[in-house]
Parts: sequence; structure tokens; C-alpha cells
Amino acid sequence: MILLWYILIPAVAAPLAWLVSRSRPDLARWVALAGTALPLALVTWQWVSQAGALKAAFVAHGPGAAGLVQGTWLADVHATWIAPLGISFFLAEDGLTLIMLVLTFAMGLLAVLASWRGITARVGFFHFMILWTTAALAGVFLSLDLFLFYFFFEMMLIPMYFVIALWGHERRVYAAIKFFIFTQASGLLMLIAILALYFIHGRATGVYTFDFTQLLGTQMPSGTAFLLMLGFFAAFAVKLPAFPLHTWLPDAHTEAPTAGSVILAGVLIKIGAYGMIRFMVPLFPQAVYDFRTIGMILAVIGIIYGAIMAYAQTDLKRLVAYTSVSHMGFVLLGIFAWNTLALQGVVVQIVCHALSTGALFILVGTLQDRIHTRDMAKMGGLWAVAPRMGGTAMFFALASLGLPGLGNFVAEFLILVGTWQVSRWAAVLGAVGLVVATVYALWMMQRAFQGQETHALRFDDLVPRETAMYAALIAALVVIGFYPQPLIATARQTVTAAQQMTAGSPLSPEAASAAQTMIVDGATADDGQ
Amino acid sequence: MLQLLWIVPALPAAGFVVLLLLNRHLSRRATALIGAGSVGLSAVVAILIAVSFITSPPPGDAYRQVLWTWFDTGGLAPQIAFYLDAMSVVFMVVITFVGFLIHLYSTEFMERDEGFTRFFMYMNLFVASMLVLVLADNLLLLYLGWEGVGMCSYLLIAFWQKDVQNVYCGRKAFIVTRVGDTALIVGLFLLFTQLHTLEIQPLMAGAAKNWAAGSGVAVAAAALLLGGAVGKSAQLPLQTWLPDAMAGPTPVSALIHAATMVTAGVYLIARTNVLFTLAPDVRLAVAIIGTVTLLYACFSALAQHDIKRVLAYSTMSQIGYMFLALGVAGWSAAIFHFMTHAFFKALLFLAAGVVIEALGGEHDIFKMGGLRRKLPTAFWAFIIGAASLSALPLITDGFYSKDLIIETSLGAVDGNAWLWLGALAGSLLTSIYAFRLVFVVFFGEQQTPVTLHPRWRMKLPLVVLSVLSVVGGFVWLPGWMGGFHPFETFLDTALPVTQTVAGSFAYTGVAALLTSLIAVVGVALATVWLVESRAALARFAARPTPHDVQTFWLNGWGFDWLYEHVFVIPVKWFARVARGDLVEPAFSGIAWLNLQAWRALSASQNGQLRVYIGVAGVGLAVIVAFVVLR
Amino acid sequence: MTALFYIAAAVAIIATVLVITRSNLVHALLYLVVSLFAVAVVFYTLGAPFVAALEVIVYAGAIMMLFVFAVMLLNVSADAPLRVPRSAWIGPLVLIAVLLAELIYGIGLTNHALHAGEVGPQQVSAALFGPYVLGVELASMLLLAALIGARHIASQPESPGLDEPQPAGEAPDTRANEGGEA
Amino acid sequence: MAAVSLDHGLILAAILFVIGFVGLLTRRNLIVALACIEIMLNAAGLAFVVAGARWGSADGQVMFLFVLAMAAAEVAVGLALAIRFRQSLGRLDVDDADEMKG
Repeated sequence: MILLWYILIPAVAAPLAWLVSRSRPDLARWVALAGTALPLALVTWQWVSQAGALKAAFVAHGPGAAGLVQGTWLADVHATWIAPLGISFFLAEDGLTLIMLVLTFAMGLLAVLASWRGITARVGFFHFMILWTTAALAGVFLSLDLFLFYFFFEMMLIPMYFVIALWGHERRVYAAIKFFIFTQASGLLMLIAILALYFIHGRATGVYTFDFTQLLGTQMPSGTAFLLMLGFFAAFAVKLPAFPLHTWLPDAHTEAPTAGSVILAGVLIKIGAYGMIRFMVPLFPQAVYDFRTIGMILAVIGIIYGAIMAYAQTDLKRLVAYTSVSHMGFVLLGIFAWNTLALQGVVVQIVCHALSTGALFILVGTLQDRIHTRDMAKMGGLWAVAPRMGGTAMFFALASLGLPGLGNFVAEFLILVGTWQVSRWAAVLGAVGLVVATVYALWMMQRAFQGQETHALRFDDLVPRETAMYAALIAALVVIGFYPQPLIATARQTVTAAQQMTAGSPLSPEAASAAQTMIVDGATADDGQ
Repeated sequence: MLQLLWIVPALPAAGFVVLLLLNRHLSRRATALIGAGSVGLSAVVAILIAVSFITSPPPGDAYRQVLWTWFDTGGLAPQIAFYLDAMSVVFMVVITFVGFLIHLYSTEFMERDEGFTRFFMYMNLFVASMLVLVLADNLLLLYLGWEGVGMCSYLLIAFWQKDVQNVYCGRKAFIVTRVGDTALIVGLFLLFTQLHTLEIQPLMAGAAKNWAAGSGVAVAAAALLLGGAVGKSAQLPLQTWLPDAMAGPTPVSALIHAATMVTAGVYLIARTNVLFTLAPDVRLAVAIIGTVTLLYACFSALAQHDIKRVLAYSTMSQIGYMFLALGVAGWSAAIFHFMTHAFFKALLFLAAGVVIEALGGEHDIFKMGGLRRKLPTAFWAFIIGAASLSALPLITDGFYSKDLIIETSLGAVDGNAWLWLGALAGSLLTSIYAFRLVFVVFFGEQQTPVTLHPRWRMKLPLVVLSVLSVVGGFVWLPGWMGGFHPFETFLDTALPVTQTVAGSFAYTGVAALLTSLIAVVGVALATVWLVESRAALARFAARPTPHDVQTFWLNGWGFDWLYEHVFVIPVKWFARVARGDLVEPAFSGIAWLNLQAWRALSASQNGQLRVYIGVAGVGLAVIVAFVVLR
Repeated sequence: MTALFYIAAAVAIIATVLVITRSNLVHALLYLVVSLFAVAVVFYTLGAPFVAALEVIVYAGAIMMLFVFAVMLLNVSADAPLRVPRSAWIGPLVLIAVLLAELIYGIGLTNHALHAGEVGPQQVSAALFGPYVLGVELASMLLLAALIGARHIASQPESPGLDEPQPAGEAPDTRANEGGEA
Repeated sequence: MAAVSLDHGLILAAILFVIGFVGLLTRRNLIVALACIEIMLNAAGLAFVVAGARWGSADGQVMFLFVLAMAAAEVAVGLALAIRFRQSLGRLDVDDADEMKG
């Protein structure tokens, strides 16, 4: 039942925020704060109290268990919904879901906090949208019925569209429509794939169902599987976003209000990664294996291209947006590598990217609120004006370039070391991406914060509310940087289960490591002579 | 006592945190006390630990302290753990001790700077990172320290960030070293995948057990680690950042770009010596890189005008010596030179800092001159430092370590005459440029008035380092001087003994005489050219060919130009071309097509009722035709 | 009866052609009445006296009355081009020639005989209030809606801005010249 | 008995229909256009009645009644529109009503 609360609390708080805003606009902020903080507290409590259960689930069902079975969940809700069509209301939570939920509510909370002063128009409606997004996101991460998943997937799109289109910056309508069309078109491809899977499974077994656990392992010709996999891949790759489907992201991020950017970067684009791990790869392991080379090429291009594009930008927010493209390239790389190291790296990357990039977006937002521009040519030397802001920016820039000791490094290292075991050149090129990351991160610092302050800008340094937000984010990144084990342990069962679902395919780590060993042995034998 | 090991890096780290949190609420005095005090305490603890380590060595001559497991997944479980053996003891003590002296110096040097707190914050963080680097038990933690010092180096080079030029230099340093770091981290991937651990000792044992000497994987691993070392230690071909790194405050140059960080590459290679032993080709490459770099840097140093750039090139060249030593398996010799170099190069930089400060920020040596009487402390410190750098025989520590390297380059099993000749030539050039500096700066006519005199906090480190620069070498005397070598004995517990060719010419007194003579000849030449016939030298330098050569050397042999044109400009060009996103046209193309289709269709929507009816009629005709003619 | 059918058919066709060719609006409407009467006769010959009567009453009576009132209200004779240039006929005629040919081809000249005898008002009413009662209700709804709609549309006051009357001077000339294309 | 065939009745309906159609295409006066629509509706009704007569069924006539009701509604609304049209555009030329072009 607790799972329902995760969706219901923000969903109920949403209209409430709207209603109270009619009489007292500021009260809406508090309602929204409660609507995100409450489930955050709840999920954190669940995490703490069920840490043991997670471990037990791993031990009990860990290596050797037959994949994803009921009983390995921390909690689930299974109710019939539209029985004749095989649609059920199936929510379930495991370690990865838990992490995603924490992230969702934390980012929702940050979004509310970040717009405390920035949003003044239609306050109630804004918070309605934010809370609605939060509720839909929680639903996306919780649902295991593919129809329900698609339902939430689409539901979250609409408020996001309004957030960009109503509270965005100069070219907001263009950006909002672009975002909508990209997501919607690719989402429809996924719907087609879901329906095709539904019918194929129904024809083969006579059971027409959208239940993911039953659809697993559906037999179909490899060509069909490949096409269906591409349907899922299209939706998730657009969300992620993977090169070359990323062009909506810079526009959407740049034009969205700060809260929108935070949720976009923090959670929304992570749906791509989550969906791939949860659905795409387990459903079509062989097809994913066939697609692996192309996927890795796209990932590597995304890493390097995104980084260079970030370097090329003059708009600070657009720069940060392109860094997301680069970072999500790592995530894609890790997913296609599909071994424990890489997948754990992906999980850590999901969290750390949300923290660091979310913080950068808030920073750009606070900066824009103060100096009314995002153009770096009009900045420079801001450190002298606002040293605390400069130091904070430096920290997150360094996090963004993958400095060891911060969470992003752990993530990128795990992904790359996992990738290396599958494809060496991809790992090497991914590592080259770290150099380019240095270039853009430092370039950003130089243009915005260092150098001579020439534009006579005077504004306030961080206020306590902002300092508190950044301090929390910094602390989280440092803690993950030095002790990511709680995250890793929480996600371990999910990762193991996902890998077991693909155990029969060449994607499984056993097959990969066997191949690797063969290569190594061969190489060693050759070299030895 | 050894259990206190974690305190050594923790103290400066705590200093960093305290300064960060209390930033605005601290007086300068308190900042100085925390900044320098934490490093000083750390030095005290380090020395106590060293004493304890020497007097009662732990079992296996190494001590390992595990703090916690960093993470554990997929067979990769690096720990936050420190490993102390003879080599890390040397590094730890040198870093904390020299670091403390430089911090002390900085409390006076930086006292009028508005970024006083920020400076000590970065410096403390640097010391902590550097200690993590040298104490790390596994390569991943080492990489953490490695990047941490790189970051601090960037922050400190760009410390005076109001000048974009400084920021540029900082960025350049970070990016160039990060190129090397990428090779290092790829090396980590390779090592972990092959040997399933990143903990250094098991890794080395595993490599020695599983890999044949000269096997491809060993060569690849060693080459990748070498890539990292080359970047950090400013060796060819990734050396271009070091001269520019002199944009930072002088104590930074002394600590980071002379005494400690740049020698991290040396540490890494010595630490992973097993890999390099398994890959003789790579080791030869190390030796060749070292020799070429040392000669390259000597020639470049000869042409510089900026006092700090001379010293930067000399650092590069001295690290070249260390690489040369590593390349011929003279592990201990390299560490020995690291230590003496830390003393005398820090001394030189600090003395240069006094001069620069006294002349109000003047860097050009040709605007100095005649400072011998005005700044006696700096003068004597500089003389001692330069003598040590030139390896003047017997009375300087540089002599003992450099002489050892020159000996080893010929006398070791892997040594050869070419490396030896290169080292000797470098020695000659070193004495020339070192004393060129002394003569130009301290002798002759005074060009710029002295405005500031150093007080005790700047003088004390000079004195201490001067003493060390003289006596520091006595811990390892060459064979012909009696063979007193406790330092070698100590390091032998951690590093393999250098295999030497018995009865090699290198170890005879004649060879030692030769090396000593060459150093003296260099000083003599500098004296003749710069004191006796300076005008003639100036006339010679003004001729076209020497002038061009000098410019070429001044610009570091055109490496910056080359990299600018091969890497920077193409990337910038691409970034400019691709600014609007290269993929975007594909999507806007779809949008454009839709727009055109919309235009075409909306043209038919002309509002003319009768046209609509006519079209409907045609449609009707077509449908009826279809029905009736079917 | 057969002859009557063909005569009435001929009258209907001729009158209808005249409806669309007369340039005098009132004449055209009067020909339309003739056409409707002729069709009423056709209905009668087909054995449907009830609809024949309705044709006369509703179409020729009520509907045409509406038309005439409208013409009078609007004073159409002073209006717009009623004369159609000759060239404007070509396209439509070609089109309907094709259409008519298709229709006749589709109908086929197979001489299906019609049912003998008439279908009187009683049967029609039985069907209308039997199986088609729902249709009747819908028709009544439709008529009510039309009533309200017509009232609403015709009486709506002029809203400025949206419907600006065209300047009277130039418009008729330009329109008259371009009438030919169809 | 009757020599009147179904086909002739239908052909008459078709002829009337296309005459109405050609009028709609050529005439620009709104009132005439409405009259043409009446002709076409009438033709359609005729076709129903003819078809009903073929089987001696009342259905055709019922359909004609519906057509009749529709024609009445149409002409009421159409003439109301014509009045508004005249008020706003000053004329009754259907070609003037092109404001809804795309």
C-alpha cells in the first residue's frame, strides 16, 4: 500500500495547491513543499528500514535465483484494472525503484525550492504542474504493467509541456512543442512495440496481458524482436537523450524555468536509462546484443559530441544542457555493456548526474534571476562579485568533469571499467570524453566566473535558502564520492535480477567474461612466445 | 605510532574544511595558523611515524591501514586504505616538511593578497591530495590523489583569476595533464580486467606471476601508466603546461610545480616498478624520454628571460634525470634525486619569490641585477640552490643524487653510453643556465629598486632549505667516498636493487671526477660569458642564426605552436561549425518539409465555395467511376 | 400514366435547366416552382400520391414562399452578377456530363418494372410511426434546431470589426470580371 | 402494367441532380445556390421514391419525408445566413465569402 501513497500524495497535493493559491498564492508553495517532502521522507524511511530486506532479498534470490519473481519486491500492489484487455494495476518496488523514487521526490523538492522566488505568475497552477509531474514520475518508476507504464509515461509529458510553455524563457513555445513532438512521436513507437508484444505473446500463449513479468521471454522471430526493441529504444533514447535524438534537450533545458530544468535533468531523462534497464534489455536480450555495436557507437559519439557542443555554446544554460548529453552517453554505454560494474555505474551516474547537473541548472537560474542574461559573453569575473556562488559553481563544474572524490567519478569509472571488458575502444573513447569534459567545464568557469569583471554587474551572493540547497547537494556528492556503497547495495538486487533475465543470451556477463577470458588467454599465450 | 598514519593526510584535509566553512569569519592570523599549522602538525606526525618506522620496522617492512571499503561491486572492491613503506615514508616526509616550510613562507608572501583564505584552502587541499597519492594502497585511490593534485594545481595556477591569462595557464595545465591521466585510467581498466584487483601490492605480485617479461599486456599496461606519468611530470611530449604554470603565486610553483606534484610521475613509475621491469621496451622509452626531456629543457632554460620560467624548465630537466634513472632501473636513485631536488628547487623558487616580491613583482631577469648586497639572504640561498642544481661536487646534495643517476645511466645493466653522454651534456648545460641566472640577477648593475625586504617567516624556510640542500645528500655517498648509504638500505626494503655491471667505468673515481669537472666547467663558462665578456655574448646573440635559435628555445621548441595547430584550432573550428548542432538540420528538415506540405495544402483551402464544390464533384465522379466501373 | 411520366419528366428537366440559366432571380424561382410541380406529377405517376401532395404543399408552397420572402427582403435585383459568362459553363458541363454518363451507366438500362399500384398515405404513415419513429423524432429535433438557429443567425446584431462591409464602389467590377473560372 | 421503368425514374433523378450541381458550380448568387441545393435534394428524394415504388414499399416515401424535413431546415438556416451575408458583405456573391481560406 505504501506504493500508492507515493503516487497519491503528490497527486492529491496538486489540485490542493491550485485551490489554495486562489486565496493565498504563497500557501501553494508550502503545499507543494509538503507534497514532495512528505513522500521523500516516506521513501527515505522505507529505504532505511528496509536496508536489511534488500540485503536479504539479494542473499535469498541473488545469484542462481530464477530472475524476477514475486516476493523479491520490497512492496507491490497488484489489482485488476481493465481485466478483459489484460491490463492490471501492477506497481512494484525494488532497489532501483527506491533510488529513482528518492531522486524523483528530492528533485521535486528542489524544483519547488528553486522556484520559491523565481515564479510569481500563476503560482498555484505552476505547483499543480510540478506535483502532477512528480506523481506521474513516481508512477512511471513503480509500474510493471506495460500499459500502466505507458500511461504514466504520457501523463508526465503534459505538465512538463505546460511548465516549459508557460513559465519558460524567450523561445519557450518552440522549445515546448519540440520537446512534446520528440517525446510523443517516440513514445508512440514504444506503444506500437508494446502492443505488438502484447499480441505476439497473446497469440503464442493465449494469455493476453500487459504484465511485464509474464511478457518476459516471449518467443518471437529475431527480426521482429529487433524491430520491437527499436521501438522501445526510440522512446528511451529520445528521453535519455542519445545522439542523434538529443536536439530537443538543449532547447527544452534552455527555455524551461529552473524548476523545469531540474526535473528534466534530474529525473525525466533518467526514465530513458531506467526503461532500458527495466524493460528493453530484459525483454529483447538477443536484439540488444545485435544492436550493441551501434548502441555503443552512438553512446561514444554522444559523450564526445555532447562535450564539444557544450564547449561551443555561448549560452550558459545551453552549455549545461549539452553536458547532459555527454553524461547520458556514459549511461547508454554502461547499459549496452550490461555487466555488473557498468550497470552499477549507471545507477550511480543516474543519481550523481541528477545532483550535479540539477545544481548547475539551479545555479544558472539564480544567476539569471540576478543578472537577467544567460549569455556568457555578458558575464566574466563574477567570482569577485559573488565568491560563494563562484565557489559553488567551481565545485559542480569539477563534479561535472568527473573529479575523483565526487560521485560522478565513481559512476564514470565503473561504467568505463565495465565497458572495457566488453569493448576496449569504446572505453578508451569514453575516457577521452573526460578530457573534453575538462575543456568545457573549465571554459565555462573562465567565461562566467573568472577573469576581469567588466560589465559592472552587482548582485547579491547566495542567500541562506540557496546555500542550504547547494550544501545538501555538495554533501551528497562528496558522500557518494567516498562511500557509494549504500547506493550500490540498494541497486544490486535489481542489477543482478536484470542480468539473470538475460542469462540465456550472449549479453549475459558470463558469456562476455568467457569470451574475454578466451581473448586474454589467447593474447597471453601469443605474447608469451 | 603507525596507527596515526591516517592523521597525516586528514590534518590538511581538515584544515581545508575548516577554512572552507569559516571562510569569512576568520582573521588573517587565524587563517595562517590553521593553514600552515595543520600542515606543520601533519609534518610532525609524519616525522614521528617515519622515526617509528625506521627504528622499529613493521613486519614485511610495510604497514597497511584500511579505513573503509570505498565500494564493492562486480569483483571491484577498492578500499580507502593507506600503505606505508620506505618509499612512501620518504615522499610523505618530504611533502609534509617542505610543504610546511612553503606554507610558512606563504603566510608572509601572500599576506597582502585578498584571496588569503582561498589560497590556504587550496594549498591545504593540495597537501592532503598529494599525501593521498603517495600513501594510496590501491591505484584507484592513487588516481583520486592524482586528480586531486591536478585540480589544486589548476586552482592555484589560476589563483589570481582576475587575469584571464592566468586562468588560461591553469586550464592548460589541467587539460594537458588530464590527457595523460586518461592514459593512466585506461591503464587501470586494463590492469583490473586482467588481474581483478587494483590494490598495488597484489597487483604487482599478480603481474609478476602471470605475465611474461615483454608480453603485450605488460607493455600496454606499462605504456599506459607511463602516459599518465609523462603528463603529470611534464615530460615530452606533454611538457608544455609546466612553463605556463608559473602564472601561479611563487610558493605554489615551489610546492606543486617543483617539489611535489610534478614528481608524482616518478612516484607512480617507481611504485609500479614491477610492470616496468616486465616491459623493458617501455622502460627504455622512459629512459629516452627522460634524457631527451632533460636536454630539451636545458636548452629552453638557457633562452628564458622570466626567472620562474628558467626554474620551470630546470624542474622539467631534473625530472628528466629522475625518469632517466627510472628507465635504467635506478629506482632508489630516482627517489634520492626527488628528495634532494625537492630541497634545492623549493629553495630556488622561494629565493626567486623573495626577489620577485622585493622588486614589486618583476619577473624579467634582465631588469634585475646587482641584488647581491640588497638581498643577502636570497642571494646566498640562491647560490646554494644553484650550486646544488648544478651539482657542484661534494658540498651540495644535488651532486650526490645527480652523480648517482649519471653513474647508473652507464653502470646499470640497462644503461648505455648514449644515455650517459646525454646526462653529462645536461649537467654541463644545467650549470651554465643556473649560474647565468645567478650572475644576471645578483651581479652587475642594479636595474630596479628594492622595495620590500623579507621578514623571518620568509627567511626561515630559506635557511632551513639551504641547510638541507647542503647536507641532504650525505645520506647516500658514492662508493669511492666510503659507501655510506643508509638511504639506499632503507629504500631497498621497498624497491628492487639496481642491477649493475660489475667493474663498470661508471663507478670509478675517474668517472666521478669527470662529472664533477663538467659541472665546474659549466659554472666557469657561465662566469666567463656573463661576467667577463657579457657584451661579446650580447653581440653574438644578436646575430641572425643565434637569435633565431634563441627564439626557438625561448618558445619551447615550438611545441605550443604545434599543439595549437594540431589539436586546439581544429577542435575550435569544429566547435564553431557545429555550434548550432550538426544533427539539428535533419530535424528542422523534417519540420521544413511539413511546413511546405502545409503551405501546399493550405493553398487549396482558398475559401472559394464553388471551387470546393467543383473539387467535391470531381471526387464524386471519381468515386462513382470506381464503383460503377469496377 | 406512362406518357404522363415522360411529359412531366421533360417539363421538370426543362424547368430546372431554366432555373439555373435565368438571370432574373424571381423568374428562376418561378421556374423552380414549375420544376417542383412537375416532380410532384412524377411522384403521382409513380404511385405515391402522398408525397406528391407534400411536394406541392411543402416544397412548392412553404419553401418557395421562404425564398420569395428572402428575395423581397434583400432586394436582390439590385444585386450582384446574375448573368453567367458563357465560358463559365464549359468546365461544369464537362464535369456533369462525365458524372451523368457514369450514373446512367451505373443505373443500367435493364428495364426493371416498377411495382404496380400505389402506396397510399396510410401505409406511409404506418411505416413512419412504426419502424421510423426514431427518425421522426430526430427530424423534429432538426427542425427545432433549424428554427432556433435561423432565428439566431438572422437576428444577430452586427458585430463591428469581424464583418466589415466591403467598400461598395469597387467590389462588383472586380468580381464580375473573374467570374468565369470554375 | 406501367411502362415506366425503375431506370427511367432513376435517370430522371440523376439528370435533375446534375442540373442542380451545374447550377451550384456556375451561379454565384447565394439565393440561386440555395435553390440549386433544393433541386439536388429534391432529386435525391425522387430517387428514394422511385426505388420505393419498385417494390411497392413505403420506405422510399418515408425517406423522402426525411429529406423534405432536412430541406426545410436547410433552407431556413440557409436563408437566414443569406440575410446575414448580405448584411455583412453587402452583396450575395458566394465568392466573397472566402475568409476561411487557409
